[in-house]
Amino acid sequence: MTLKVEDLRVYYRTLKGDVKALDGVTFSLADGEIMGLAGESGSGKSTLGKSLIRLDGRMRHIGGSAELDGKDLPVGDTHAMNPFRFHEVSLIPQYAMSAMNPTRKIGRMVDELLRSRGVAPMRQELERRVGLVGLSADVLDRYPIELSGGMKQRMVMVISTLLNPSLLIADEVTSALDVSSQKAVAKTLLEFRDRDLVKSMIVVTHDISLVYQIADTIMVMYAGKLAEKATADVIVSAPRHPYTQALISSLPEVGVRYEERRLQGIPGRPPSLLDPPKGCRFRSRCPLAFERCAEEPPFAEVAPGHSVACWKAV
Amino acid sequence: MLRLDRVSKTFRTGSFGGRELHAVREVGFEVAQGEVVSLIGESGSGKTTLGRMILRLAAVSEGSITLDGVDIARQKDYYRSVQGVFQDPFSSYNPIFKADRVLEMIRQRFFPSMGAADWRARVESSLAAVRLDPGGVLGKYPHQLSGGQLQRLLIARALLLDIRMLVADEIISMLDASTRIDVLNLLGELKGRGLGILFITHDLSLGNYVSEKTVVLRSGRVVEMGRTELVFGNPLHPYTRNLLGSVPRLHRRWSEEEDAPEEEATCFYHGAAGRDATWPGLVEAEPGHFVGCATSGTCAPALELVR
Amino acid sequence: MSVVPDEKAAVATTGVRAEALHFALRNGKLLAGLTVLVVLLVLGLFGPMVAAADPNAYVGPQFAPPSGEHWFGTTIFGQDIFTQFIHGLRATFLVGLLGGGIAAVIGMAIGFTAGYRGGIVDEILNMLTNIVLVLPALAVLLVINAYLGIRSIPVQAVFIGLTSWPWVARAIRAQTFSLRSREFVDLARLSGVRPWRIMTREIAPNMSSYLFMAFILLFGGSVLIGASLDFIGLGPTDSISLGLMLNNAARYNALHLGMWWWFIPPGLGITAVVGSLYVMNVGLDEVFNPKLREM
Amino acid sequence: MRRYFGRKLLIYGLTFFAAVTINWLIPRLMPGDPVASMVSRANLAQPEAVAAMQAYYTGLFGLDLPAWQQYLNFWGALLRGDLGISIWLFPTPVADVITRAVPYTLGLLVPAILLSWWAGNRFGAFAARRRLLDNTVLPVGYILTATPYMWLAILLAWGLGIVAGVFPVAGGYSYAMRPNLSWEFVGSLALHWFLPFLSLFLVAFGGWAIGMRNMIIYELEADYSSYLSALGAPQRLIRRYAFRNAVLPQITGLALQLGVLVAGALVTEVVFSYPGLGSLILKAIQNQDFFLLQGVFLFIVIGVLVANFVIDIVYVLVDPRTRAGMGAEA
Repeated sequence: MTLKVEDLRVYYRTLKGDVKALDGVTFSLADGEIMGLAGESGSGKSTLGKSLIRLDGRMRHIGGSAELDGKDLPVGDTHAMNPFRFHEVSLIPQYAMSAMNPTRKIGRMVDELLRSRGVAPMRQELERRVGLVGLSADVLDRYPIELSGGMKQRMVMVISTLLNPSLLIADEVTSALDVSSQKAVAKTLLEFRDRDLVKSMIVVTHDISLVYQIADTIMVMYAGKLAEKATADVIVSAPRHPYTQALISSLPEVGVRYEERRLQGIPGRPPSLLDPPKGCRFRSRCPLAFERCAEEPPFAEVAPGHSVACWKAV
Repeated sequence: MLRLDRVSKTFRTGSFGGRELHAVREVGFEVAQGEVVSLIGESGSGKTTLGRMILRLAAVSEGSITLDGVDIARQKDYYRSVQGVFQDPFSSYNPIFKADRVLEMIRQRFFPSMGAADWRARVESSLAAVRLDPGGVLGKYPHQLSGGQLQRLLIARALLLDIRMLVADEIISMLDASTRIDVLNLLGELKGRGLGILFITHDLSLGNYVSEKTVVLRSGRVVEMGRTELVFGNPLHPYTRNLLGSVPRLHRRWSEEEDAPEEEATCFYHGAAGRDATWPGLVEAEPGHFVGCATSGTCAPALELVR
Repeated sequence: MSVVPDEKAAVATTGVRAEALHFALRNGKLLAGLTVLVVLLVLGLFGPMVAAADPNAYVGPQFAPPSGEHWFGTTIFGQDIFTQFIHGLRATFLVGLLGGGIAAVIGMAIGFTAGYRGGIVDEILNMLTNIVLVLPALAVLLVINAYLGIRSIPVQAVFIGLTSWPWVARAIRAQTFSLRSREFVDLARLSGVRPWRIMTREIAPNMSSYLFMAFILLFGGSVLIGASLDFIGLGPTDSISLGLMLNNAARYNALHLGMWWWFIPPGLGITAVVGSLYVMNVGLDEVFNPKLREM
Repeated sequence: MRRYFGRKLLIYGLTFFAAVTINWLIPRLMPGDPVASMVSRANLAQPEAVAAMQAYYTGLFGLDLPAWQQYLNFWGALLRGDLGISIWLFPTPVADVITRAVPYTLGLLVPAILLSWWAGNRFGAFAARRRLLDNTVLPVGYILTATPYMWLAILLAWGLGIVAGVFPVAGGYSYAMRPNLSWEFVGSLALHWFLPFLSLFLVAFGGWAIGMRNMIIYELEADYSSYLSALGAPQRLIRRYAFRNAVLPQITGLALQLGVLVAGALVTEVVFSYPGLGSLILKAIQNQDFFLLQGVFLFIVIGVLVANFVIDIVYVLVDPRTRAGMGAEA
């Protein structure tokens, strides 16, 4: 078991009170697993991704724990967490286009970063990895501004995985890219895993069709809670949570036409996370809701490797 | 109705216009009443520039855009007939004013003498057309509304005028999956009311869902266009095929199909050299289906497909 | 291109203005600056009504240190320094308000026009801005004031305003450029709104906090330039200003005579006015830019 | 690269042109007959000076000539290096008077600018995001930038000069000496230099420190800083990078502040009767010596333009992005 997360809660501090962006999340990630973490805006998927490596200024760790390769991961303690970063847990950020220091040559920046983490510069390995993502080694002698968007994205992917982390968090890495580069980037992620450069991976995304292409499992979040986790095929073909079902059936696929088959969205809006309702948070939009939904449904395993938080699915 | 004829756009960049950038080159197609045309392209394809030219937000460098045979540059009150909605719902509203100000601006310019009751009725009927509850959106600030509500409100704004043509530039790409389909369905309903719609998108599956005609744009040129079922069902241009192959689908993984060979993917009027000089023009490969780069002897894959 | 919906956007439920007010009322720098400024403003506005009308009248003993009679002491000619000080404050505020105001208006006009129109208009205005920007303002003012014999405070302020606008024009031009490409501006155009109204009603209100802060900085800058001109000897002849008080103190050797009460108040007055403006500005910056707030 | 500098030089050329035009135009805007009014306003003791001045002004202004001819003549004289004759130090040419004063001004300005910039940036970067320093020492910075240069100069002269008696408060060197190359003279120069330098330095220092503090905070919030933190890089490295990036706008800021710094030096010199351009200006104004004033003005403009150009070059050398961008275009 690579990663075990136990009842993790992370809130955002705002003027109006705490936004309960991540409100009690329990799951685990196996060795070699690529997990797609899907959800809409405000579902808490990005918060979950970030909280496993570094909480930003307004995020507060309220409770819960994480364990990586049998060691306790001190997610709430910025300082104690530092030895794990880069070595054990790494991140490909959403802002890959601006993630590199604009006034340093890339190779030198990587050297300085490595040295600051107590690792000897590894020029040869770096060049090999740069080649692996289809870049020539001379990008290391260039400044970030001299690279195209796709090149920067790939370079950041190389940097983030340089120390072969156990867990890689890829946060919306494809969302700013064109269709064709999306595919290349997604395939590179797959290759990182297949070559054992990273042990397991959480791919945070709002695009289920994309993550379906590369993920072993998909975990769907809604309003700060887990809704469903299963293998990618099960999530796409036989989801059990009403939210997942509605979400999947609202996606137009190539071949589906308005005239022939009219797709439906999900009416309503997600609840405010300042003061979320008790019980199931999807209740107000759910076509299957009944009295019991006023109680919070547990995130329970309904079949091997398939967990759902819904009374109807149990 | 709206017709583009060999439309080009050249931007001058650098100080005192030192360099030229060809954003759109010789693009021609037509949008009829009650028809959705999707304009598909990746970043840098010129699709947004085309939309802006149609909306008269950018000047046409060469060629002409006509509405019912009259050049749009010479039309008075053009915006009564043609309106637009843009990508980012949050940046479409001036953040310091209430959201319904976009409606009020239409009233000031186009209905200055309309009475309050008539106006109110007009607003309510166009809100009803986009399925918005007046109480839920009027008098609210943009940040109090969801992205989907904001985009609908903008469509309602366009409907206040008796428009015949709507340019929808990536209007759902920033919305959540569960709400975007409803806005897309709305476009379908509008075309049922006789509107012509230019739906600009980078997402092929969305274009396919709602449109009658599809225009695929690359580096400012049309590479393929025609009836949507033909373009998607029998893509002829290697670029279109590659694009379609890259679209992530549900129920079908990339690895199950062959990647397009490298040279097909990079074919752009037979490779890198002489792009402009040898643009072969569009050829009607089958009725209602046009493809660029099909007649030249050097572009074997595409040629074979046409045969 | 599809951009990821921002989770924070879903979180933000408070209004921009309400939030700004919330932080404004809790910002120590802003409140402290404002307090000092208001006290000085009241002193400058209403002080002269209460105190003697003529700041240059010879009213008391010469060369007297501060006392109950003459709070700030007297000059070697027996003028009351406190009376001069409050009259000088008034002049200082006038120079700042007028000079800063004129510079703000010019800077805004040029910045908005260049940023919104773009193209050749922008090239020309930008060139003009850059030229005035590199011309050292004080040196230009020295020549103008010396030749034309400008000795009245309002005229002096006008010329200060005419020379100190370029950086504002530059900043506003850049901001207008970025706002111009926002979609609400396009929508306003689609609603048939004319360029002038787009600039004044759509773009400018979005920069109001910035415009206000720019005005504050221009205000302070004008005060300092005005004081320098006065100090060099190009100040008003018929009235008084804080700079002129410093000039007199230096000219009549207050330093060597040990008359600290002559040269400390005017300098302190200028520093307090400009300093409170700057501190207010920093406070405002923190109010409007969440990044600068203390974590 | 050539394009970039070409554009800059064009701007500087036009600026110089504008400055000369101002110099030509302003006297002609004087009400009434400028020659008569200038001669009468200059309170001259020597009658030969009056005559010479009258003749010179009339010849120079050539008011009977068409305006364009007057203008061309003005440029002609200027390009020959003829800035006129000083009235105050009649009959010394203005150019000579200025040449004598310039070393003092430069000796004061250049070290004050460079040192305050360096130290202010260092200090501002150090104080940023360190609550204690930010709340205690930085407010002093605001007060310093708000202080009129001449007032701080007066305070220093009074405190360290008159009261403490450590430093002299007037002149460029001891009045008892004549300029020579002895250690004693150099020591006197340094002693007289210190207070004006210190007052210039302090005011400018406050401004740089505040500017840098704000820039650094922005840089520490930038994406590349977040990325480094996420990868566990130590604060030291992140701050170093932030500093490097924050320094670039400060270089531009230096160019923008030149005018203010020069103005500061002028009034500071007046306080200390320091024999530089500032004191010349004071004398020129007191003696209505317009040629001298105009000459000093032109000289200051040229100095500022040259300094701007030097800063442009430095910026290109320091910022890899400008070089990379220009390399790609060329």
